[in-house]
Amino acid sequence: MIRFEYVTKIYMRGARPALEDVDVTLERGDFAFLVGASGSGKSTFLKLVLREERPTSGHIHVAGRDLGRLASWRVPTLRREIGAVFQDFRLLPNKTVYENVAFALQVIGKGKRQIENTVPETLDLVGLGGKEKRMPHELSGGEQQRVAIARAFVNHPPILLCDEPTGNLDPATSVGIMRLLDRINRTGTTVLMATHDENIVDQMRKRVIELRDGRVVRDQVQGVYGLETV
Amino acid sequence: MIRFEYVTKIYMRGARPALEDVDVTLERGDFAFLVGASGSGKSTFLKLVLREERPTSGHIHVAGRDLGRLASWRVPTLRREIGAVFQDFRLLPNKTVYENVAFALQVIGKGKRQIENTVPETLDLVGLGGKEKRMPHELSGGEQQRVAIARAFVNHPPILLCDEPTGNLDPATSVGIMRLLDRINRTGTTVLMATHDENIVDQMRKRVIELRDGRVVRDQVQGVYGLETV
Amino acid sequence: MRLTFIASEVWQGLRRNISMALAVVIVTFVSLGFLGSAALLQMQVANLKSNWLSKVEVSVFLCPEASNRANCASGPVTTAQQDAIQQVLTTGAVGDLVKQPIYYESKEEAYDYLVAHDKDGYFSQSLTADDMQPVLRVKLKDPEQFQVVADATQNLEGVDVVVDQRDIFKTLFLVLNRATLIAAVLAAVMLLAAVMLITTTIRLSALSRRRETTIMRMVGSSKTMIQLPFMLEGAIAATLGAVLSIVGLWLTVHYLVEDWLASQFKTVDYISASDVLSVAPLMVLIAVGLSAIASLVTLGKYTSA
Amino acid sequence: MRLTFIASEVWQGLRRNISMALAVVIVTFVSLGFLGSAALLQMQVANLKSNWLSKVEVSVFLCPEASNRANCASGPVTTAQQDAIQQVLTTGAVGDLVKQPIYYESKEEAYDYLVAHDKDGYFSQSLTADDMQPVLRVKLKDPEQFQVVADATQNLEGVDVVVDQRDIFKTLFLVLNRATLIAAVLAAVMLLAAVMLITTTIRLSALSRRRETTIMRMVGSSKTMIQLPFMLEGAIAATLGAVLSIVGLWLTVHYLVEDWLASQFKTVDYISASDVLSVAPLMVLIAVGLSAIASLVTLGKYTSA
Ligand SMILES: Nc1ncnc2c1ncn2[C@@H]1O[C@H](COP(=O)(O)OP(=O)(O)OP(=O)(O)O)[C@@H](O)[C@H]1O
Ligand SMILES: Nc1ncnc2c1ncn2[C@@H]1O[C@H](COP(=O)(O)OP(=O)(O)OP(=O)(O)O)[C@@H](O)[C@H]1O
Ligand SMILES: [Mg+2]
Ligand SMILES: [Mg+2]
Repeated sequence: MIRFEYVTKIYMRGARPALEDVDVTLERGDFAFLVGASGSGKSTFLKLVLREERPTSGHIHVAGRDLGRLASWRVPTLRREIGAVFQDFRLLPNKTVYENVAFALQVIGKGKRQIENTVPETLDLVGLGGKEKRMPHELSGGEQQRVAIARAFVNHPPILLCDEPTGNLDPATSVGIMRLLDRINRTGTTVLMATHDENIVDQMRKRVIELRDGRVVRDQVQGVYGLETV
Repeated sequence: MIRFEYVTKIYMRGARPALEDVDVTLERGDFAFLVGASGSGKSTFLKLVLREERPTSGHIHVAGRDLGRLASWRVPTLRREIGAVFQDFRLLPNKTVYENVAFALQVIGKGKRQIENTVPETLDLVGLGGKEKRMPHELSGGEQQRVAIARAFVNHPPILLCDEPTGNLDPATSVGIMRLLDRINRTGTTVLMATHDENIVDQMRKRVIELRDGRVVRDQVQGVYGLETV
Repeated sequence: MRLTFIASEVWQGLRRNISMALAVVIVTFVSLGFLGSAALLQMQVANLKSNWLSKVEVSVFLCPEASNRANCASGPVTTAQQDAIQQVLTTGAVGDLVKQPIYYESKEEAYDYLVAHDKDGYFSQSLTADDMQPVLRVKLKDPEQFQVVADATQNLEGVDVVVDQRDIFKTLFLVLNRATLIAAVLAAVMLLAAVMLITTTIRLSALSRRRETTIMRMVGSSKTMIQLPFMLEGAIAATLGAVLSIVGLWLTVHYLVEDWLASQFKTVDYISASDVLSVAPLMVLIAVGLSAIASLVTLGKYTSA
Repeated sequence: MRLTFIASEVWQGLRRNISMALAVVIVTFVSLGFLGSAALLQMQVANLKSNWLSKVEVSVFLCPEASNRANCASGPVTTAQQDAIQQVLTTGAVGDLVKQPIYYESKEEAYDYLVAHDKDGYFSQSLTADDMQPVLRVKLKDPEQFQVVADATQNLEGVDVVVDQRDIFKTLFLVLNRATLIAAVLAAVMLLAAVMLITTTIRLSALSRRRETTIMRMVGSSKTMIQLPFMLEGAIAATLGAVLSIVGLWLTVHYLVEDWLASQFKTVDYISASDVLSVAPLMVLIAVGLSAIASLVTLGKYTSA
């Protein structure tokens, strides 16, 4: 589903690489954590998958596409295969929950009928059934993040990327979000989540890819957060 | 140093109060954690101290001032008594480390001489001696947060407010930041820190004020994060 | 679905930056107003030129009965002299320049004309036909060639003086041409301002909706879908400005030129309100073109994938 | 320290929004250009009025030797008639309106004037002094009172016709007044655009430096310190526009009016480049005022404590 072949990313000439010789494969239906200290390259990894950035060297394959050969006008079709969730929820403050989720379908030109079917279904999935008409500021942080996940998932993309989705949430709320991501993963969606929340990583016991200074220093099935530090 | 007397804050008429009947006192030199779920009112508490928001009812005294009676043109003098640190570091990306810290003194009209004395001293204190000329993007997240703390503390305010200062940092880096805050607290500065990082709260064993739905449900000397949840 | 969605985005964008959008409308209004004025002034100049220059004639005044001029020292013009002058004007290089036939105005005709046009009768009561001069009225195929005709006839026997009315129009044309130039320069300056304004409006709009565009990029919205609303905003504001300036010019020409000027100075052919309509499409085109350029310059940077 | 700091903030702000700042410069340039033009046109009209109206005279043409006019059926004016006319013009209500003394131009003087000004000699060679009319040239204290003088003298014995040159200026004044009006309206519209633009520039600048202002508020910077750079940016751009339009007007007046127009039509008093300098301070004041208003309207919202 996602394959990095010896990928190196250098943002500025002469600077230390943000990613160096990264060689990682995620299969369809995988659930993996991307951990590492601040600046270790987690966000850079996700940006390369989304083709927001392009690698300095190496090859990246996502959802059967070679990103190096993907014409830039084809990038939108790539992004429709990927849902993305961020630490700041990035909801539109003047749109209701329903409209926020529907927005993601409207802007890729989906029909009215399809939107009316899919959106309530997805809101039910993330546990927001009945709160369609709330505005974002009327929701708790956890609920806002659920809206963001619903928006990322409403198009049923095969890949879901999460960049520290629980960074702004308290521990109890975070656990709820992780349960939701786990449920989405069980529908066959590949989930890749960058985080430095050790409790969550330790609890979930999923695959852990650890970056340090842009290099993969650990790739462990059913890992915990701080193995090497401890 | 900070005294809340039955303070209630309601953002919008009819909405649930963000803070309700909060009655808390912090003495000079205190170190307290403000914990609670997302939306429990931690940031609102800090905004009231900074007089970014005004209480719906109740009285607030900060650094010997009654905020209810403080004329709005006197607010700057209040803010010079308070340093503030946020989750996103809020550095100026086109200024060096030195310039970022000096900026805080320039804009309150301090003289060149004083700036040249104080800034390097403060940078040494936060452990950034020798990195004065780096740009923010050349620093790790932990180092950026140190710059933000240096900027908040360069004027030696008697109060330091921190709103989730370790929210974007990995556990190891977070510990470093906490050590720094502890050191600052030992110089006699009152430190109030909102957070939902349980590990840190548990490790520090300082005073813990827990909010739930805007009410203080716990105020404990040498507390831990999740007492009531566990 | 898509259309209503884009329309609502455009509407929101315009409302959010209303003062900016109004500034664009006003500035395109004024700049295209100048441009249109310059075009219309040039049309008016062309009108006047074709109008007056075709009427312009070279008048060869022949010697009258009694004259103390040096040219006419030998007395009034004789038939032989007159034939010789006619000969020069009808044959050879000069003949080719001149529209045939040449009109001969006798002194009696000149006197009749004077009597008819001198309402107060100051002159006609004290002058007789014999005080008048016979004149050859020469029309030219190319009115600019006056000098050739003048040189050829000036020194012939029996010619008093050669006069060309074209001179009196020179100043007028000069003034009109300068007005056109000033309008054109102002138009250029204002168009520059318009481009910069549209650019900034689009940029502002893009900045104030960064959150939307970021989400759109992330969920795989096409470039067109992302950029179209901004481009439309700029184009709508610019077109509105163009329409306003067309209306303004139309009103000006209709009331100021057609109604008022034309009633004051009747002898001239004026531009009409329909001339405004003939430049209108061009003005709208320029407005849309400007906003398209501004969009291209701006949007790449602010909403790129 | 503070000054250099504020200066550097202003400079950065201007550089960051360069296209916007340029738009402000251009739009204030054009709008104040119109305003200045309107003021100067009005000054020119006042000039012309005081200039020409003071020269305007009512000419009372008296009956000549031979005339077939009804008024002069009784032959040329007699001394007694002439005295009676003078009497009317020097005493009573009419006498109060008239500047004394009244200038009497005899038919010989009229003939001399004709000879001196008729270069081609068409008329002077065929007319004699007896063909000319004696004229009373009456200057008025208030040129608008022409009708009273005309009514009082029109039907007196020995008066042929009463003529007033003022009529021929009417059209000219009408045109000049309309030009002033158009310039003023355009100035108003453009000033509106200028205010909106300065508002938007300041807003854009405040938005693009939100991070700075947030930090400034947090560390306890005073309101003045926070807002001054933005206000200065607007004021500087507006002032630059004002200076440009002053320079533009000065050049226009200097080269177009003083050098060219004055050489073409010499008889008139024109506004001079120094008149531009007399409106200049007002224009700068307006520019600064506009930007101050725009600042007040905008900054409260975007940088409030
Ligand atoms: N747009 C950019 N331009 C230049 N350098 C960049 C850019 N984005 C990231 N970097 C650098 O690349 C390195 C990796 O950054 P990245 O954001 O991937 O780290 P991260 O693991 O996501 O950190 P965090 O936990 O703080 O989010 C850092 O040194 C950072 O300074
Ligand atoms: N500016 C505002 N306008 C309206 N409501 C607000 C505003 N700011 C906060 N609130 C509401 O007040 C309540 C408390 O918010 P606050 O930001 O203080 O919580 P918090 O404890 O800081 O949460 P988090 O951990 O997510 O930062 C929430 O319900 C929030 O929706
Ligand atoms: Mg990151
Ligand atoms: Mg908060």
